[in-house]
Amino acid sequence: MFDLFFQFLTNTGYYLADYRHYIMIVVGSTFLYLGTAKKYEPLLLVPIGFGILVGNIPFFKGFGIGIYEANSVLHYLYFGVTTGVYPSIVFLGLGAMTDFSSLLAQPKLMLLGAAAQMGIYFTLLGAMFFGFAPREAASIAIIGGADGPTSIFLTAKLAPHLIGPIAIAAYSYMALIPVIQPPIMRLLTTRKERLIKMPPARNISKKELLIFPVAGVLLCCFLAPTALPLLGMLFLGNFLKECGVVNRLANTAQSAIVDTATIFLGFTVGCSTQADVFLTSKSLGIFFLGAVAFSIATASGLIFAKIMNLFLKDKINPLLGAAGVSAVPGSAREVHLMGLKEDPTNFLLMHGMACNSSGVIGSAICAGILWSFFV
Amino acid sequence: MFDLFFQFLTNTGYYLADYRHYIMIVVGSTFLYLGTAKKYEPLLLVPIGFGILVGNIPFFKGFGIGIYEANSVLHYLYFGVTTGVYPSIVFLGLGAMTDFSSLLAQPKLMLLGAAAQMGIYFTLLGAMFFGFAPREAASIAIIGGADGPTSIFLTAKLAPHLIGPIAIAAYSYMALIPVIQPPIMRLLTTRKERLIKMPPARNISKKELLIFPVAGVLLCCFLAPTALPLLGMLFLGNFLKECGVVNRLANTAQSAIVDTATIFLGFTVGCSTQADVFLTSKSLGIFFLGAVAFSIATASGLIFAKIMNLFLKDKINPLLGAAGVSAVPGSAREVHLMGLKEDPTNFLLMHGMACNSSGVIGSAICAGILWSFFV
Amino acid sequence: MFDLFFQFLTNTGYYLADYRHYIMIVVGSTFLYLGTAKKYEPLLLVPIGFGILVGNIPFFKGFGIGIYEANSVLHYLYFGVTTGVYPSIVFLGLGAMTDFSSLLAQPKLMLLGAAAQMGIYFTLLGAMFFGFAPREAASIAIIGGADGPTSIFLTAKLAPHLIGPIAIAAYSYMALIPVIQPPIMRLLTTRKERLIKMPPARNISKKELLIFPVAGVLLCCFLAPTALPLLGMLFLGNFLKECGVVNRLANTAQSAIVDTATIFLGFTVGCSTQADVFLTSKSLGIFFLGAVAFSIATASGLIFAKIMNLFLKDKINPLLGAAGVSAVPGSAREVHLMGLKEDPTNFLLMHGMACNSSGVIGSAICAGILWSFFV
Amino acid sequence: MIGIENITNHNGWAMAAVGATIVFSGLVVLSFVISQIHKLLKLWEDREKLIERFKKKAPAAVAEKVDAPAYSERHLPSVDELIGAYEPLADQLEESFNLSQLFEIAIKNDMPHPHLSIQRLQEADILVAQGDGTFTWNKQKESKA
Amino acid sequence: MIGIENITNHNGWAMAAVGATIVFSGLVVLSFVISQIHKLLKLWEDREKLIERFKKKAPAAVAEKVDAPAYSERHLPSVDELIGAYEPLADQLEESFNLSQLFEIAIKNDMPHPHLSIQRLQEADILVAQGDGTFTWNKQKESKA
Amino acid sequence: MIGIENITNHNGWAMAAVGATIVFSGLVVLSFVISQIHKLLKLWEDREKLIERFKKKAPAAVAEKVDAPAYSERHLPSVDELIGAYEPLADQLEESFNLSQLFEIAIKNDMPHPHLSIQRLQEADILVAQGDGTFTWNKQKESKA
Ligand code: NA
Ligand code: NA
Ligand code: NA
Repeated sequence: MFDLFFQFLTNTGYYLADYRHYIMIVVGSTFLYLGTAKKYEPLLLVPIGFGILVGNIPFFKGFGIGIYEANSVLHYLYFGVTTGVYPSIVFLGLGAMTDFSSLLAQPKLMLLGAAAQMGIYFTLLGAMFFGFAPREAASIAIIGGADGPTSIFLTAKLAPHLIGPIAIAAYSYMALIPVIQPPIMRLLTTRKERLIKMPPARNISKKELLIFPVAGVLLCCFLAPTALPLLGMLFLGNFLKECGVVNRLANTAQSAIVDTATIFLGFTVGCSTQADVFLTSKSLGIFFLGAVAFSIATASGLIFAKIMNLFLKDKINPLLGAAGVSAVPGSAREVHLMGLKEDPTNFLLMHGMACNSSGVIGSAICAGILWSFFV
Repeated sequence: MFDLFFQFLTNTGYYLADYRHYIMIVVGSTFLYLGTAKKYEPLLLVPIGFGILVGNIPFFKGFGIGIYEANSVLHYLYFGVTTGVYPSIVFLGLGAMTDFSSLLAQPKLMLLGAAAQMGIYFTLLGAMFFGFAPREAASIAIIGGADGPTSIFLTAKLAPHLIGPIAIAAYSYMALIPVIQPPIMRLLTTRKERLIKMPPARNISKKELLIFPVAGVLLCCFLAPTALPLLGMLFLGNFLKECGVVNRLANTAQSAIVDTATIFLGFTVGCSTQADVFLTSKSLGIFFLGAVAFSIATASGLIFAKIMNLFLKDKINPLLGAAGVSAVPGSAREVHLMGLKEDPTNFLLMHGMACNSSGVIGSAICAGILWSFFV
Repeated sequence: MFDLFFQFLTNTGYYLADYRHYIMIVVGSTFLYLGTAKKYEPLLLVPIGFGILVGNIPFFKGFGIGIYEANSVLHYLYFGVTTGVYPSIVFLGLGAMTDFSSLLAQPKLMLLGAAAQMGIYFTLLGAMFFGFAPREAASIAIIGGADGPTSIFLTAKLAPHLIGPIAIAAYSYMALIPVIQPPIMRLLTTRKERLIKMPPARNISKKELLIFPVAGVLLCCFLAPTALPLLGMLFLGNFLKECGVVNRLANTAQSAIVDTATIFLGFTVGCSTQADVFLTSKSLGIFFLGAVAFSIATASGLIFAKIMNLFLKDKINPLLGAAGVSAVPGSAREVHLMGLKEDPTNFLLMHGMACNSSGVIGSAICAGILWSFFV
Repeated sequence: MIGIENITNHNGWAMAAVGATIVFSGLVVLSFVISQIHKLLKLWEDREKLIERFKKKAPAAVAEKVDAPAYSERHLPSVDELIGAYEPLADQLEESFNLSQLFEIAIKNDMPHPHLSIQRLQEADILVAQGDGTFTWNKQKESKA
Repeated sequence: MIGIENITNHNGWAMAAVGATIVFSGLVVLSFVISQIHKLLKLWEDREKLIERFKKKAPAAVAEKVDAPAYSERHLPSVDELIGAYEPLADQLEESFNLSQLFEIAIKNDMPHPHLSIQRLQEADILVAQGDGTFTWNKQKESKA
Repeated sequence: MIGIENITNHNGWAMAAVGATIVFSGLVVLSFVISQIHKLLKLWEDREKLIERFKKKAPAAVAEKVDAPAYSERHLPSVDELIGAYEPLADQLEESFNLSQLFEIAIKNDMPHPHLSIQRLQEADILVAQGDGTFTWNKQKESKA
């Protein structure tokens, strides 16, 4: 009787917990606080934060309850992460929610979405410099794409053991965009530049909106076929939305489907941060490099915009370069707010969204490119 | 550096593409055009059409991105097709959306749903005549059932390597119903016959609607237990709808559930038409036989209706025979329009729907019968 | 030709059926009748009842259509039961639908939810007394938790071969709560006790509602980590609901997600009652012990409430003890009705719900405890 | 192998013939059965009527009221009275509301045993389930009531 | 291994350079193409106009009416007349309704070939799909019509 | 094996006793903790009040305004003024609308920095999220405001 009692006690979390579990529980609670009280990207931080709590409840290995134990419920739900299915499905919903008309109205803004991807390649070098193996380095670099599902997808393919830290880093910095970007934006742009107004976007015809997803999937995936699981879904979702004859499918894609994927993606990614696999020096390195990646990405967007202005007759507002790091819609909002600060009549939100969406496409292509380097 | 660059280029779709990919991309675009501009069965053609584009972007085998490569995202999504799970789920939703009252009001119309299945068995002989193996022939024959999910389900069980062409043939001809059926209808019916008016349907009590799915599942599946995965779900969905005490389940079944299955079923079936496995002489044969199947199915429905009239006191409008090929609701609409042409006050839509729904049940039973022949 | 015909006939249900199939079909129809006409827990009884019909259509083994045959559609859908994924997802939705404020307002009612779990442990002894193996006994005992998903989850882990009978027993008795509980309640309480009025609940602040799921998941799962797959999801769903910043996720969790899991859980559990595996003496024993479990659970809740009253200054209405067996919301309603019978101004529903929800937590913990005994 | 030979050797004729026969007979049986359902139902209801003759209470009705215990018959006002009492409360809520909301508001207004009353209104289809857990107040129905 | 060495030995410089080049060129091409789409569309439409010169019928229009057979042109009243005829019927239904409901009510009122009329109203966006299979009557549009 | 023997040999008594003890203790602890939550919250808020004494700014408030930069304090009109300015615009939209719609219409009417204003209205719960990305204008709240 007492044997059983003590055997049970030795299997409780109270007995098994060590300081690392408490650290992670504090981290999880912080995520929940930032998401709930501060409203930083709650759709990301809330499921992840709660997942961190659940994933860091100490348990006796072998029960088959841990996310890394075969046959556990969490393991089955995590399957959608390790196979890359959840990210693809999130992109389906994203496509069904994204309105590309502002991008179609000013295609040159797409170059800013390309420029902001430079952060990825600098980080690639940085990560290798600090001794990460190439596949790990590539997975860390993609954090510079500022796109959660893309980062998770590539990491699942190249360095599955780093999914936890890389996903957490990517999502944390996406939530911290309002803290990271403004200083860099102020530093790299003059007041005169920040005052530049953008022309209102021309009207886009329904047919253009219909042709874009088709042209997009063909051009992007012919170039980088490995981007297909992400971009194929993104443009499928967008076509469902724009074609106007399958609204019931588009509605389901942008509600039930994407919400379900969001809950399980966030929750299981959170659970994957089990203290013993998460609290490593590697994770520290990843968080450092992630911050670098975000900063360089922002900077390269801004600088490239300034370079473009050397050649363009009607200048573009270089702040928009910072919106090239996808981080939908955080970065576009920051650009918009900074523009308003200088001139309360300067509205950059729509233009920022254009850069955002091209940033999403850009980082998905980069994921494809990096993946293809290692096959 | 240049090695890597050229290595990458040799992995791009631009390098790997050959004429067959371009053919398929044209096919996919045509599907999208027919679905969007012409509004032919958009819920089917749009996801399939986009899937054809995605499935025919050339890629370097071994990356694990192709639908036929284990561990690719598309492969996991395609799993629901190869196992027959998607078709079953579509039938669940279909049942939750179908109102059988018009069928219950005039049970004799169910015979037309049976007659139209003759197309299946003639096509079976035809396919074997042209040298198809028996299991392939059976899968091709089911195209005559004019029911996409049923065709996919049977083919997945008997001849998985033909899922692509058979599904595409089935869905194309379902979309082309307005082109295929009218001439046959005009050819096989006299004006006098087309003018026959049907009596208004009697009112159906809630209890009848409740008993029907129970009686239906028992009678049909006792006869052909192999039809259970399809009919079990169909009648489950219908019972959820009619019982009136689980509306929340019925609503979800006819929206989120069926929409999700429709998107992934259509999209992955489209992807499965990879040029190298799709563009074969077999596919040509399948398309030819599919057209034959549809025509014979329509014809046998019409002719059987005329035969019935020899014995019936109050004649039925033989046009309804053409609605016996399920193809919900296309064929019913054609019958209705043809009836209106002869007499703008002759409304056959409701009666046509009755034949449609019995056609769905009929072809599901046929799928079960054919499957059971090969165990 | 005739060979084939007779071969087919010998594969029809008509030929293969024996009396046991007809018994089960009557059982299934009864479930449908109780759910539809009597409105007893229709969300449970209707999918299960229809599943019993489908699962008991006789078929020739080897076709791959039976739920226990690998590669059948039903087998794939049943996967969510055997792995425990459906129960977890149902708990996610349950959490997103449950309002814990009445429990937070009167925490002492939680003890009634604990007391009602005694039924589980008495049944454990009873089941072992009648010679069931320990793991079977534990699975049978959990029926006393009066919580379908919890019973299915534990049984799937400890005695998968008993999922059918145990699930059916659990759900049947949950539906029969209005028949089982009232006599016991009358028997064990005096009129004076039944007349006790409960004070109105104090108002709960949004912050308390937010902290509860976090505190709940940590305290419960630190004690019984094996309860994590159930309670982790329950509290995740509740946090999504209460945090108020991810309403779209909470809405999907409490509609599309939980409805889908409910349909497939109920339907496949129904199918799993295939006559040959279900109609055994063990099942009879399970049904008998299940009734005992429910009765003891109810009784222990009532008695414990009376014991508490010996020490409490402001007495609680002992009827609430009967609501400690979760069986949401059936038992709370019975308590409420019985209270109204004695005094039409005595409203116990809200207090009953508080006991209900603590009963859910209690039985999930018990499932974890029992599971951990057998690792 | 090809042509008639292929059909014959693989038992094609038999499959076609048997298949056609079976699907036909199957649907014939089904159509016959469903054509009989309403007659059976009629018989059943007549039987019920007969029984009524003897004990003046429709079993169907009993079924309906199963979870509104007998005593409620005596204490509860008629559905029409209930409508009068509850419509003003329902109007204070949004178009579609949860029963719990209506329940609370009923308590606030010290309605006598609101639980059973609300149940009655549901059975009388005055409160109509929206299928998503919410209910609406059915004006048309009420006007008939 | 660490530092520059790690980069060089694992071909890091090449990966960075090639990767950057490719994503850039890719998006440059895409942005160029999408900047041309509307010009191509314009060309296409001009071409259609030319064709119209010759045979007085817009292909687009044909496309639109594909499942409303030619004869309907002759027999059907104009969209405005249809609005006049069908709005009262639509008003009898709820805010959002199934076409079948409208269809039945149209039959009850012996409307001439309701099926084609309803189709017309859809094409004229008077009946607007809600994406969930139900439709609403579009007052704004109508006022324009 | 059967009867008491089966229980004893398989450690049944222990399992029952231990299991009962643990679930009880577990729920006792939980019920105690949740009975303390509101007291702890009260303490916490008092602490905040104390702090307020010293620096005249509620941390909570800061938290609320985190993404509306400080400068907005100076430039922005009060919430009530904003209501006056924005309600007419909101009325031009449907019952539930996307913020972007409100945003565009605000620009058309040259409202000063609409983005921050809309943010303010959200924080003041005048604009209420519907959970599906759309918002409604909260009349009740407003009347209070
Ligand atoms: Na990006
Ligand atoms: Na058919
Ligand atoms: Na319980």
